[in-house]
Amino acid sequence: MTEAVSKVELHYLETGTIIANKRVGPDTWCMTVEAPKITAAAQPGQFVMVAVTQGATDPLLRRPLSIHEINKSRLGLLYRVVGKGTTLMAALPENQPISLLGPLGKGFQIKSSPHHCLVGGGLGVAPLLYLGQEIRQQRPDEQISILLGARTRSELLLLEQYEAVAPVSLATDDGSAGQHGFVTELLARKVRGKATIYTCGPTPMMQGVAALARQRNWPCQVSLEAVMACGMGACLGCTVERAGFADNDQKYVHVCKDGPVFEAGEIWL
Amino acid sequence: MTEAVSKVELHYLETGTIIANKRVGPDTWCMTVEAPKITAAAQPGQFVMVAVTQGATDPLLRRPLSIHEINKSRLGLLYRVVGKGTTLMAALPENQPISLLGPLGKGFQIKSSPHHCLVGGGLGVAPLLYLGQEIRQQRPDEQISILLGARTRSELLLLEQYEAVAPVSLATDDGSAGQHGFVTELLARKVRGKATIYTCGPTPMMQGVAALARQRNWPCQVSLEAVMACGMGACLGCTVERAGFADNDQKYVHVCKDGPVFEAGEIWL
Amino acid sequence: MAVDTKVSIGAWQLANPIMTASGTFGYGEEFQPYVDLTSLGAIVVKGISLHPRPGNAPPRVVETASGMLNAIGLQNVGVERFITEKMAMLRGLGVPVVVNILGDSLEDYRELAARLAVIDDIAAIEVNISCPNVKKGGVAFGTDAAMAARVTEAVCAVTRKPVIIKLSPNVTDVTEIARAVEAAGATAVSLINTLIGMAIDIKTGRPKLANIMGGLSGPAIKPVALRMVYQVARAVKIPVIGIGGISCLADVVEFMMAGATAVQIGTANFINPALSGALVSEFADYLEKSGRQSATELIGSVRV
Amino acid sequence: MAVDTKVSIGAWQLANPIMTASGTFGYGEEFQPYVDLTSLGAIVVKGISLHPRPGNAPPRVVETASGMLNAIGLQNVGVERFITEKMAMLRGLGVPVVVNILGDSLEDYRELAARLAVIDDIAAIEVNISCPNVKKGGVAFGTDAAMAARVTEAVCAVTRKPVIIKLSPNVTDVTEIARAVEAAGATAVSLINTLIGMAIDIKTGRPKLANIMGGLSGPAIKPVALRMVYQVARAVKIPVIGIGGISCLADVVEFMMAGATAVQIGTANFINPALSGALVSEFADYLEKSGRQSATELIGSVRV
Ligand SMILES: Cc1cc2nc3c(=O)[nH]c(=O)nc-3n(C[C@H](O)[C@H](O)[C@H](O)COP(=O)(O)OP(=O)(O)OC[C@H]3O[C@@H](n4cnc5c(N)ncnc54)[C@H](O)[C@@H]3O)c2cc1C
Ligand SMILES: Cc1cc2nc3c(=O)[nH]c(=O)nc-3n(C[C@H](O)[C@H](O)[C@H](O)COP(=O)(O)OP(=O)(O)OC[C@H]3O[C@@H](n4cnc5c(N)ncnc54)[C@H](O)[C@@H]3O)c2cc1C
Ligand SMILES: Cc1cc2nc3c(=O)[nH]c(=O)nc-3n(C[C@H](O)[C@H](O)[C@H](O)COP(=O)(O)O)c2cc1C
Ligand SMILES: Cc1cc2nc3c(=O)[nH]c(=O)nc-3n(C[C@H](O)[C@H](O)[C@H](O)COP(=O)(O)O)c2cc1C
Ligand code: FES
Ligand code: FES
Repeated sequence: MTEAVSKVELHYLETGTIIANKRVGPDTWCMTVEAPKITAAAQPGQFVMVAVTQGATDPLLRRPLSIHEINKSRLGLLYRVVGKGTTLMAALPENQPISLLGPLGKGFQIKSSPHHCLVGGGLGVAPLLYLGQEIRQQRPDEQISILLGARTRSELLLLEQYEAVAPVSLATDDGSAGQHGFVTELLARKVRGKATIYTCGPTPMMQGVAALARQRNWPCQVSLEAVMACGMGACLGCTVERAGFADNDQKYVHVCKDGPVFEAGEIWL
Repeated sequence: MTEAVSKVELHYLETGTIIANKRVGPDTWCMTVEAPKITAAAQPGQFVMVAVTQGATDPLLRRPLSIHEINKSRLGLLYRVVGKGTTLMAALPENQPISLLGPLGKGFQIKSSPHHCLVGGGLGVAPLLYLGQEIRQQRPDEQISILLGARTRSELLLLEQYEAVAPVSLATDDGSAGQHGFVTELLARKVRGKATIYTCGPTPMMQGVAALARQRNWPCQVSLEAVMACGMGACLGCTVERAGFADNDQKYVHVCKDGPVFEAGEIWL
Repeated sequence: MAVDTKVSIGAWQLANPIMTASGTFGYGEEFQPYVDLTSLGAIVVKGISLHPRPGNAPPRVVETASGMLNAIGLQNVGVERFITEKMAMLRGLGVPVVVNILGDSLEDYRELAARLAVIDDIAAIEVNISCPNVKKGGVAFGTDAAMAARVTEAVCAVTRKPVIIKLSPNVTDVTEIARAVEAAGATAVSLINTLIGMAIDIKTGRPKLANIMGGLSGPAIKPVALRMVYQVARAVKIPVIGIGGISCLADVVEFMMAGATAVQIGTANFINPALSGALVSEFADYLEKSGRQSATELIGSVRV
Repeated sequence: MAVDTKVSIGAWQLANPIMTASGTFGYGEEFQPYVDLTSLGAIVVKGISLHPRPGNAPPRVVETASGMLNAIGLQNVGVERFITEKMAMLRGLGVPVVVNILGDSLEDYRELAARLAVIDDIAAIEVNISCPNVKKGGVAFGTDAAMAARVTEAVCAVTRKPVIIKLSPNVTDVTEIARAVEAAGATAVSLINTLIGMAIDIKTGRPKLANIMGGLSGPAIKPVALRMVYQVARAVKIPVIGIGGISCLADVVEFMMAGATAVQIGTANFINPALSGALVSEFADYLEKSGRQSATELIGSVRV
């Protein structure tokens, strides 16, 4: 495949090299890929489309995965093995080439704020690590908190990485770690005064977070998922509904190009 | 997949383990699989149907490969990387499970003969190693000769293995090793008197060998290929035309079940 | 909890909805090492014609993306030898046997059905109407509603066995054909037969199949098959048997949710010869785990 | 040796036979980082209707075995805004632009074609007739030869641009529709549009697409597409544009051997956004290496 650069949005079709691909938790893997062009352009909240097969046509489509970490010219992908694409990914050996398309989409906006609060649930924690690192670097004097939720303790992954960035508070559905209950309750209790919220995770969690943010008048950015074919605005497949638009051609936005990060008020969660 | 045994024809659906999978020549690989049930039942000239993917549906069908070698509970497959199935096979790592169906088909008949002559061309050499070993064991006092042909020297593979069984004569199209020319010429020149011929390779080569055998009144067994879907007589896909049959339901035989080894006079080559 | 896996095709009750598709399961015996045949709902044998047929010249099969093309050309021993040579063995298998028939003319179908009507231990007749009608210039019976109805009438008139009409997907409106054969007396319909396809070998510049075109089967066609089963199940009252790319339990459940009373496993038998048997037990487990008491609860349960 | 990659669609000459398919290449600009657009034969833009359309509710796409289903619902900005907002950008791309149109009625098609007839730098009109005819109770224009012919006549009457009629594969006899639109004045036909398919999420018991059914595309459908191109190329004298699952140079060659004058790359753009551009040079190389002087030697060259 040709390696070329998008003048418009600066994304690349890059054949990276798998540096590591390891299991890091129940059904969860972390893949590190050497990909100098994509890493140089990446912003927190953006994603890549990963080709999980070579030569074969099933699975057919690339898989969207958030950029979890950037380490010089290497990027980290944190992914849960849920179906045939991710199963194949988990079996890929080191040193093998892998085709990535990215960085794609609009990531998080990092504006000045007294308190940056990152709220993640499940695999939604993936994009928050890189986000936290970038806020720390761009706004070294502003407070950062990380709130992570999971069903159970064993699903809370790579905590040290997050703790290296900012103080982390935990919530689990079964109480096996941190607060017993939802990460939303943690947010309601822990964060007072002005704050900016960044959230990624299961839809009900993000709905709860966005509702609280609206109530408390916090700016809130949500990172969405949708089934994607192209990842670059060509297929119009990855729709979410805009808030407050009539039944016309403005009714929908596209997660891959207009997102994946949106202002919570912009879309119907 | 269930592991079960055919009462009728003694073949198995067995999940073997890849012991080794190495490149042995230009585009050619050898895979060793631990598969105790199939190896225990295998006869020279039989083949296995190999599942090259797991979970994915492309490539869809199993791939037929001859049994090249049997070493206790391990079998060797010698294969050329020609398309997407064999490309995927060549990338399979050691220790990985692999599903095999076999041993399938009717192999070579080893009857008493003053001179057993094994004539192979290209990857058609694959089944001849195991055949030679079996003849050596079953008929230790009878003469064996192995005649191998290839386009060029680098395509003559694993010669030591064949030489360990019997004297080997070579022919190459470009004269880079052995006789300059076809293996058929070698056969015409080298073999005098009574002999039994076993041949596997490109169709024109087998036609030449079979024609010479007919002329000299040598019994001749040919090993054929055909595109296969099931490998076990269920799809009726792998047809070759019988010699001397009218246009009725006896017109065709099936390579997977009636073959792959036939008496040369039985079919139209 | 004992779940009830039984389903009914007219008066015929199957132990479970798992059948094997015509032309993909030999005469059953090839699969005996891998499948407890007596556990299956039924097996459908390779299509039988009035006279023996040699089938097409090779190559007869070619792989495509997640599918395969076949042009076997309906090779078979003919009804006479089927009855004398194959039926005894089939009876011994301990599984309901459906005989698939095909003809070049209405009379062929009628005579085939009449010959088989008197043979014990044939559970049902499946009528392949995707064959070209020789008398009508080669147009397939299955692509014309009136012709399909006439074949159905001809067969139903001479047999009291359940008659399953196997529908071709190569039509503009499959529900029209389904309604026509229902009105003509069919006990059930099965679908889909293969989609017509082609492949060319660019090295030789020739079609990859000697017959030029062939029938496309396998996972590639599943979405089309599922759509047609859904449409037909809403258009007719008789049972629908779903076929097309079924390769795992989830596929079986999808087809039943779409409206199928039973399913047939085809091409997937080639990849995993043990599949059909495995699906029988997986299906019972699934019913139990999903809290259903009976297989019939699944049929047509998709919520749209 | 300079090989001649040019092909002709009526009076319109394309630099080479590689086009991109409607709905799979955005408005071209998305692919600019990966493809030298000026090297392509042409691009076909997403279908345009008379009025803006929001498209269907999500989910709109789902992957299937070697394919995908889409139910985008023809989301587009409408012809007015297409002309004012998109045409300037498209002109700047330096590649012939084909505009794909769709309507709910004959009048829609006529008006769309008339509006576009006067716009410079539109190389051709491609007419998507796989849309339901609202006035005729939702039956697709493309599944009825007479209706397809009337759409063709309506469009041809109001434009002097080449008119390409895009055929639906969901029909009993695609050659009948092709002959009808040829007789009605079409410059060329393109095929295939998507096959209708469906998928069900067994966990929720609901269809995977909000729209219930969608269009199947990708490598899975290639054998069906190739067969239809072969059939249509033998049935009509106008050029045929081949579409369906084309993913590599060998696929391009197969379609041209089957009778296609040009091809369109669809779903494969999503997997490899650089593909269409790469095929342009691979195609020229192939012609040269295979000892052909001109692309036209390939068209319909399959030997049967
Ligand atoms: C912008 C974006 C960023 C993402 N980032 C991450 C990440 O960092 N880590 C991670 O583990 N996952 C992430 N996902 C989800 C990931 O793309 C899917 O889990 C993956 O594509 C599943 O592929 P598969 O072949 O294994 O599963 P499939 O076999 O395709 O599907 C298995 C199951 O997963 C569901 N599924 C498939 N694709 C999606 C999807 N796009 N969204 C939601 N559910 C889906 C299916 O409905 C099915 O139930 C992201 C998705 C998007 C859109
Ligand atoms: C009984 C039998 C025994 C065989 N033993 C061996 C063996 O020991 N070693 C070995 O290297 N090969 C052997 N073959 C051939 C081998 O099966 C094919 O090379 C292999 O299936 C190709 O798979 P692929 O996916 O890589 O190629 P594909 O992508 O499927 O095809 C690539 C090319 O190979 C051709 N091809 C595919 N399948 C066959 C086939 N069955 N026969 C002939 N040509 C084919 C195709 O037409 C195409 O041109 C045997 C075949 C049979 C029938
Ligand atoms: C090799 C082969 C042979 C077939 N022979 C017949 C046949 O004789 N009669 C018939 O009605 N269908 C026949 N079919 C069609 C299948 O029964 C089934 O309808 C079709 O393959 C779709 O199901 P699948 O995708 O699960 O294979 C055959 C299919 C294949 C692959
Ligand atoms: C996401 C998507 C959107 C499409 N939109 C249109 C469209 O607007 N108009 C049209 O005529 N065809 C449309 N098509 C059909 C394609 O142009 C093409 O005919 C079809 O996908 C088959 O080709 P392929 O298998 O190469 O994708 C669309 C296809 C896809 C996958
Ligand atoms: S995934 Fe194609 S437009 Fe978003
Ligand atoms: S491969 Fe199926 S019968 Fe031989």
